[in-house]
Amino acid sequence: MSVDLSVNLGGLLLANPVMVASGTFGYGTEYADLVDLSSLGALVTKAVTLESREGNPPPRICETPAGMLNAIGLQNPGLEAFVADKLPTLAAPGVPVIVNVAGASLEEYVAVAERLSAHASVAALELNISCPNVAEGGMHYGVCPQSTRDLVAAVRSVSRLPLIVKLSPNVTAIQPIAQAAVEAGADVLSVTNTLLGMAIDVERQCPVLANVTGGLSGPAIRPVAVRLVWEVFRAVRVPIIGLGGIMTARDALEFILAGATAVAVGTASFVNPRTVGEVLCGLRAYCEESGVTRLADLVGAAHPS
Amino acid sequence: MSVDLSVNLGGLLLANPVMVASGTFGYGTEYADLVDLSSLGALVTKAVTLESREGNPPPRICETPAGMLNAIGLQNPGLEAFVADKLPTLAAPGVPVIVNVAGASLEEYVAVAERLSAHASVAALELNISCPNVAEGGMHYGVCPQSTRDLVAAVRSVSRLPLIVKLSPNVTAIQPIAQAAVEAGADVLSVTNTLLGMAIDVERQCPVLANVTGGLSGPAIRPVAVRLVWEVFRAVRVPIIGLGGIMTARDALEFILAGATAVAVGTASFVNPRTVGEVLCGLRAYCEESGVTRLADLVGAAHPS
Amino acid sequence: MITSISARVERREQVTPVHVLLRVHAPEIAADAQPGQFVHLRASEAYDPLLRRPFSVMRTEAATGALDLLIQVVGRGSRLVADAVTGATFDLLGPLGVGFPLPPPGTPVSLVAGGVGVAPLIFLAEALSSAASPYEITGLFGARTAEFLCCWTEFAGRCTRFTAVTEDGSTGQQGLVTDFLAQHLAAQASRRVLPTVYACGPLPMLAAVAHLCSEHEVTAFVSLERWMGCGVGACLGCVVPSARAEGPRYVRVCKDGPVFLAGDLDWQAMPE
Amino acid sequence: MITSISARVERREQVTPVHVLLRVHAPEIAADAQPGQFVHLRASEAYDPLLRRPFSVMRTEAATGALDLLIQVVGRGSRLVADAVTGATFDLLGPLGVGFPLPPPGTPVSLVAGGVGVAPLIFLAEALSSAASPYEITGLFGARTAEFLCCWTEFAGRCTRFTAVTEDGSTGQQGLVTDFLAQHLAAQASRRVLPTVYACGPLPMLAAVAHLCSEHEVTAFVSLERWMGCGVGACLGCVVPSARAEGPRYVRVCKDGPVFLAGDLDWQAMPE
Ligand SMILES: Cc1cc2nc3c(=O)[nH]c(=O)nc-3n(C[C@H](O)[C@H](O)[C@H](O)COP(=O)(O)OP(=O)(O)OC[C@H]3O[C@@H](n4cnc5c(N)ncnc54)[C@H](O)[C@@H]3O)c2cc1C
Ligand SMILES: Cc1cc2nc3c(=O)[nH]c(=O)nc-3n(C[C@H](O)[C@H](O)[C@H](O)COP(=O)(O)OP(=O)(O)OC[C@H]3O[C@@H](n4cnc5c(N)ncnc54)[C@H](O)[C@@H]3O)c2cc1C
Ligand SMILES: Cc1cc2nc3c(=O)[nH]c(=O)nc-3n(C[C@H](O)[C@H](O)[C@H](O)COP(=O)(O)O)c2cc1C
Ligand SMILES: Cc1cc2nc3c(=O)[nH]c(=O)nc-3n(C[C@H](O)[C@H](O)[C@H](O)COP(=O)(O)O)c2cc1C
Ligand code: FES
Ligand code: FES
Repeated sequence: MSVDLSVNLGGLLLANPVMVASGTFGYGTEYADLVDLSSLGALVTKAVTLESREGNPPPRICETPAGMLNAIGLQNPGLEAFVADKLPTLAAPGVPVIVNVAGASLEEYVAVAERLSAHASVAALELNISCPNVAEGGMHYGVCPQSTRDLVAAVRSVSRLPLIVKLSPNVTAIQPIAQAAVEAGADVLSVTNTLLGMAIDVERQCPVLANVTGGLSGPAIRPVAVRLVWEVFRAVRVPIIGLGGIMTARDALEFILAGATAVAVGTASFVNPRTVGEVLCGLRAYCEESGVTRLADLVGAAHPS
Repeated sequence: MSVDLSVNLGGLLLANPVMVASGTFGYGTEYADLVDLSSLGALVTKAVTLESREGNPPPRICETPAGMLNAIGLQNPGLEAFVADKLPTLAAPGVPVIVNVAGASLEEYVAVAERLSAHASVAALELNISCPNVAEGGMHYGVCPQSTRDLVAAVRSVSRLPLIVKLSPNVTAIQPIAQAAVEAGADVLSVTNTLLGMAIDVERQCPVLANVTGGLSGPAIRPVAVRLVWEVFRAVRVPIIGLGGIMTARDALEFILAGATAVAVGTASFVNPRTVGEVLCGLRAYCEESGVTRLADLVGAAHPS
Repeated sequence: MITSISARVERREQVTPVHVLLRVHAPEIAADAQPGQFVHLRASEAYDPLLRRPFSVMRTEAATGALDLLIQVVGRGSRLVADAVTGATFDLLGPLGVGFPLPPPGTPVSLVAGGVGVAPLIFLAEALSSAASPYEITGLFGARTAEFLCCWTEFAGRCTRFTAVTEDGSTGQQGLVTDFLAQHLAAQASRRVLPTVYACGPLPMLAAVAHLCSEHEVTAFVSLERWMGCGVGACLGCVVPSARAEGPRYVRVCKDGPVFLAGDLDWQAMPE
Repeated sequence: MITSISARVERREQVTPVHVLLRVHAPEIAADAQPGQFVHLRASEAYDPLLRRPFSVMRTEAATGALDLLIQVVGRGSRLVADAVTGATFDLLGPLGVGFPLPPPGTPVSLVAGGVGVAPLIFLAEALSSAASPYEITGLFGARTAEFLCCWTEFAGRCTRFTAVTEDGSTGQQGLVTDFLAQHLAAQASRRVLPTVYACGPLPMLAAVAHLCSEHEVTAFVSLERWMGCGVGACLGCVVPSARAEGPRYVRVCKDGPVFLAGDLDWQAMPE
């Protein structure tokens, strides 16, 4: 039986639904020895800002039960250097490149989005309105419907690329924010970014991370992320990219059945770089075993009909 | 060196800061063979409502990476049966009994709180405004400052017992809610209840829990809970009970250093019923090793001074 | 009295490719455990898997403090337990729950085992066959294939009469064990005998047992399996719907069970 | 080329109560690994502990594909690795990072090891002593007590000159290894010799080495340890502050290091 694994993400066609999560796969070179990049559904970059950012001081990461905290703080070479040095390499494997966009102000998001839209090798933009690790911008935009609407509309007006908006899990109600993003022009929603957390070093009696708080990722957060995908699926009609703690094909299926059209593997790549490949194989095997010819038919299948 | 482990929780004096978390220790009899109940700082009961509640249909629990989901749904025998059958046993070991109070309406909370306040063996009330597993009441009250204020003020007006308010982690900003609770008369805040999550059974293609969503607890959520205690400590001046994923004394110290005056052990008791005792020993040992004579001096010590 | 102990693995026997018989040294628990009771075992010191796993007591040896567990590998927890080497230790909580009540002397008993559900019935068969006035025991043991009929000789050896049933007919009779229970109950009924039935196995099998026994107005005790949190009755996580008029709507498998009078449960509302 | 393999434990030797020498079969990695490079090892298939753990390559045997790791037990991950039995397998990623650049032939070298930091220096000493024109190697090895001077004979055997230093004087000289480096550098300076220094050990030791070497205007390469996420340069989690005018403010220990020119790092801003 041949299974159709292709998915349509708001106009962006992917050969398969397995992507990598922003900030966890570098710029495509770091894992090149270990992963067949051309087999990915899409490559998603670390956040790009207008100017280069040095990021937060270390320590930046720390392990937690079945998870990790990170406070990288958007370290990146800035738009120009990204386009010059990173984009060509990213585009080389021939899979769609989705650029994660961040900024300290609405104007910065718009400027980055506008300039990236001029590049043929950028397949889509992912607006990161949910980064918990920067003092300005980042999560501030993503925790209220109005600021989400304003930001998405502003970016929408300068770009014709498929526009993905990455939502924050650190909110009381994700549905109004998802709706605001869609009303303002988002084609796709990414659900979800990291949970805001922290750890204390009990020997030194101070926070482990120099930034005090960080973003919690990994299998620990999967139940929260699946719930958010479930909620967003009930609130909007655009495709969802599900992520948060995916380690196996079984985990990816949880997201798909909850309503995700595609999935992204993040922290799992650190633990096992083969995860993306294993998830893809596992999805195919599941479809074959359950007689499903189009993976897309499983999207949201766990919702009562 | 003798260490003073006693703490003052808004007028309620505990011999030590190690309590059990509501809903995870039954009514004091279930663990009686395994735990010296008289060594606990306090016993906290499962939520009590006015009438008996049958709770949610099963499946009610499921394991997740370093955590578990539960959707018990406040099964309890109701106020009268609780007072008649459970309270005497709970009071027998001689440690303070804190009763967790829930309701579907403001009136129900007030009625339960008022009647419990007449019982000498009730040492304090813990208002559960953060239960994610019931359709009415529960978390609805705890996700907005105004409804929190109204509920706490109403209960405050009928009870002179130390009043603990248990906050929800499922909010965009916990500080305004914490402040509202304190302004309305809360003596102590419990931080935090479970994170809203869910799991999907990929074989049966439906949610694992009959209630669809459940509350995530256990070590997986500790980084989120520590962050919330840290934030609440900076927002209010009342004592905090820290909980969420405490498995060891080291974990308890994270909460204390972040600002908790006392700690509660929840899910860990399922994994290892000796946890409460081990946490207490470990706290004493830490104080001795670091030359701390009053554990209370460590509260909030990780904050920059 | 429930105790929590660190129990050393004394012996490990690979009974089938997916079943391991573990003998652990757990004198406090072995001294008290009754057939149908279980232990709650921590498979790993790490936090993943986090929760303990329940396993029925299959046999105890009061003199040596030995406790036997029959482990079927179905997932990560049981894999960790089954892979234990001699000398390893596990944190054990037990004995837990309410076991099988023994029938009045002279009552014929029928033991219906499905797969690894045979474990507590071996313990029960041992108790029944070594009682002051031993019982007439009919043993029925069903499984998917011969491979899942693990420890059947130990079970059969305690029974007066024994039938093995496999779904594929690879050993014994072909069919479902409950088909043979139906025949057996009909035969007994025609002789006006009312046996007491004890069953442990997958839920659909237990539902069928409950149904058959209620038709024949025969007393049946079933031992259920549910995911467990605490194992001691504190979390209310392991409940099943009760059919009794009084008492709570949902009863705890770990504390009120795992053995229930089949008629006390609401089989219609039983979760999958 | 980085490879990810399942490596079998061939031999396990308990070197001290807290150190284990593991020989694993990892031909792809052993063939490529250079002194100073490391492997990123998955200590458990479960999700707790979740992240891999980095360990320096201590020795390789290209012919047999053997790779030696020296493991000091400091926490749960290293405990799991050290407790591995022969025949167990670990998922290994490697070789990773930039190793020690060899000095121009004829340069005298000083190797400064602190505790388990000796591992990559044993590999380096082996390379230096078996070079076409071998180097004059001064070995300095410091530790808290004699017990932490693990594998010192293997290290000393490759050095032209060797000094062991313990903080409590239980073996060798008493003091800090950097006190003896200071003496050594002063002696070399008085003879107008400029050695190249290679150091691996705890951060305070490396900071002192960097300071001394900059005072004596001596080239020093230090190998750092930081918590790691990916180990391959993708997550930007393991960074330390750079002192170089060009390039990013923070450089990655896993990819740009773990070996750095001491003068390239900003020691003032170095996290604890
Ligand atoms: C009172 C009682 C007595 C038991 N006695 C035995 C015994 O003697 N021998 C034996 O091999 N097994 C016994 N079991 C079942 C055993 O507890 C489960 O097989 C085990 O917990 C599965 O853990 P796992 O990590 O291997 O599986 P997981 O990876 O957690 O799950 C694998 C599969 O098993 C199912 N499952 C997991 N836990 C349970 C559970 N508690 N109840 C029902 N289904 C579950 C899951 O739905 C999943 O499909 C008993 C269970 C109970 C409640
Ligand atoms: C490039 C590199 C090479 C290394 N080579 C070796 C080696 O050859 N032999 C060896 O025994 N160890 C080596 N280490 C250190 C080793 O990685 C850590 O000791 C190990 O990861 C600790 O894991 P754990 O789970 O046992 O400790 P944990 O329980 O995670 O932590 C125990 C203590 O160790 C500290 N710690 C944990 N991880 C690290 C880390 N990556 N860096 C610094 N401190 C840490 C924690 O702060 C804590 O105090 C190396 C580290 C790096 C970065
Ligand atoms: C080290 C690290 C860096 C990250 N950087 C970014 C980023 O730049 N932009 C972004 O939108 N998300 C970033 N994320 C979030 C991930 O893309 C993902 O949303 C999150 O980690 C949850 O998925 P996971 O549990 O599979 O890792 C980062 C996560 C990690 C762990
Ligand atoms: C099975 C279960 C039942 C619970 N019941 C209640 C409850 O009735 N009232 C309440 O306020 N919290 C309840 N909680 C939440 C716990 O008290 C605690 O806040 C939460 O589990 C986080 O702590 P932990 O990670 O240590 O378990 C329950 C938690 C669990 C796991
Ligand atoms: S498992 Fe907790 S009540 Fe049964
Ligand atoms: S560990 Fe990920 S960049 Fe170094």
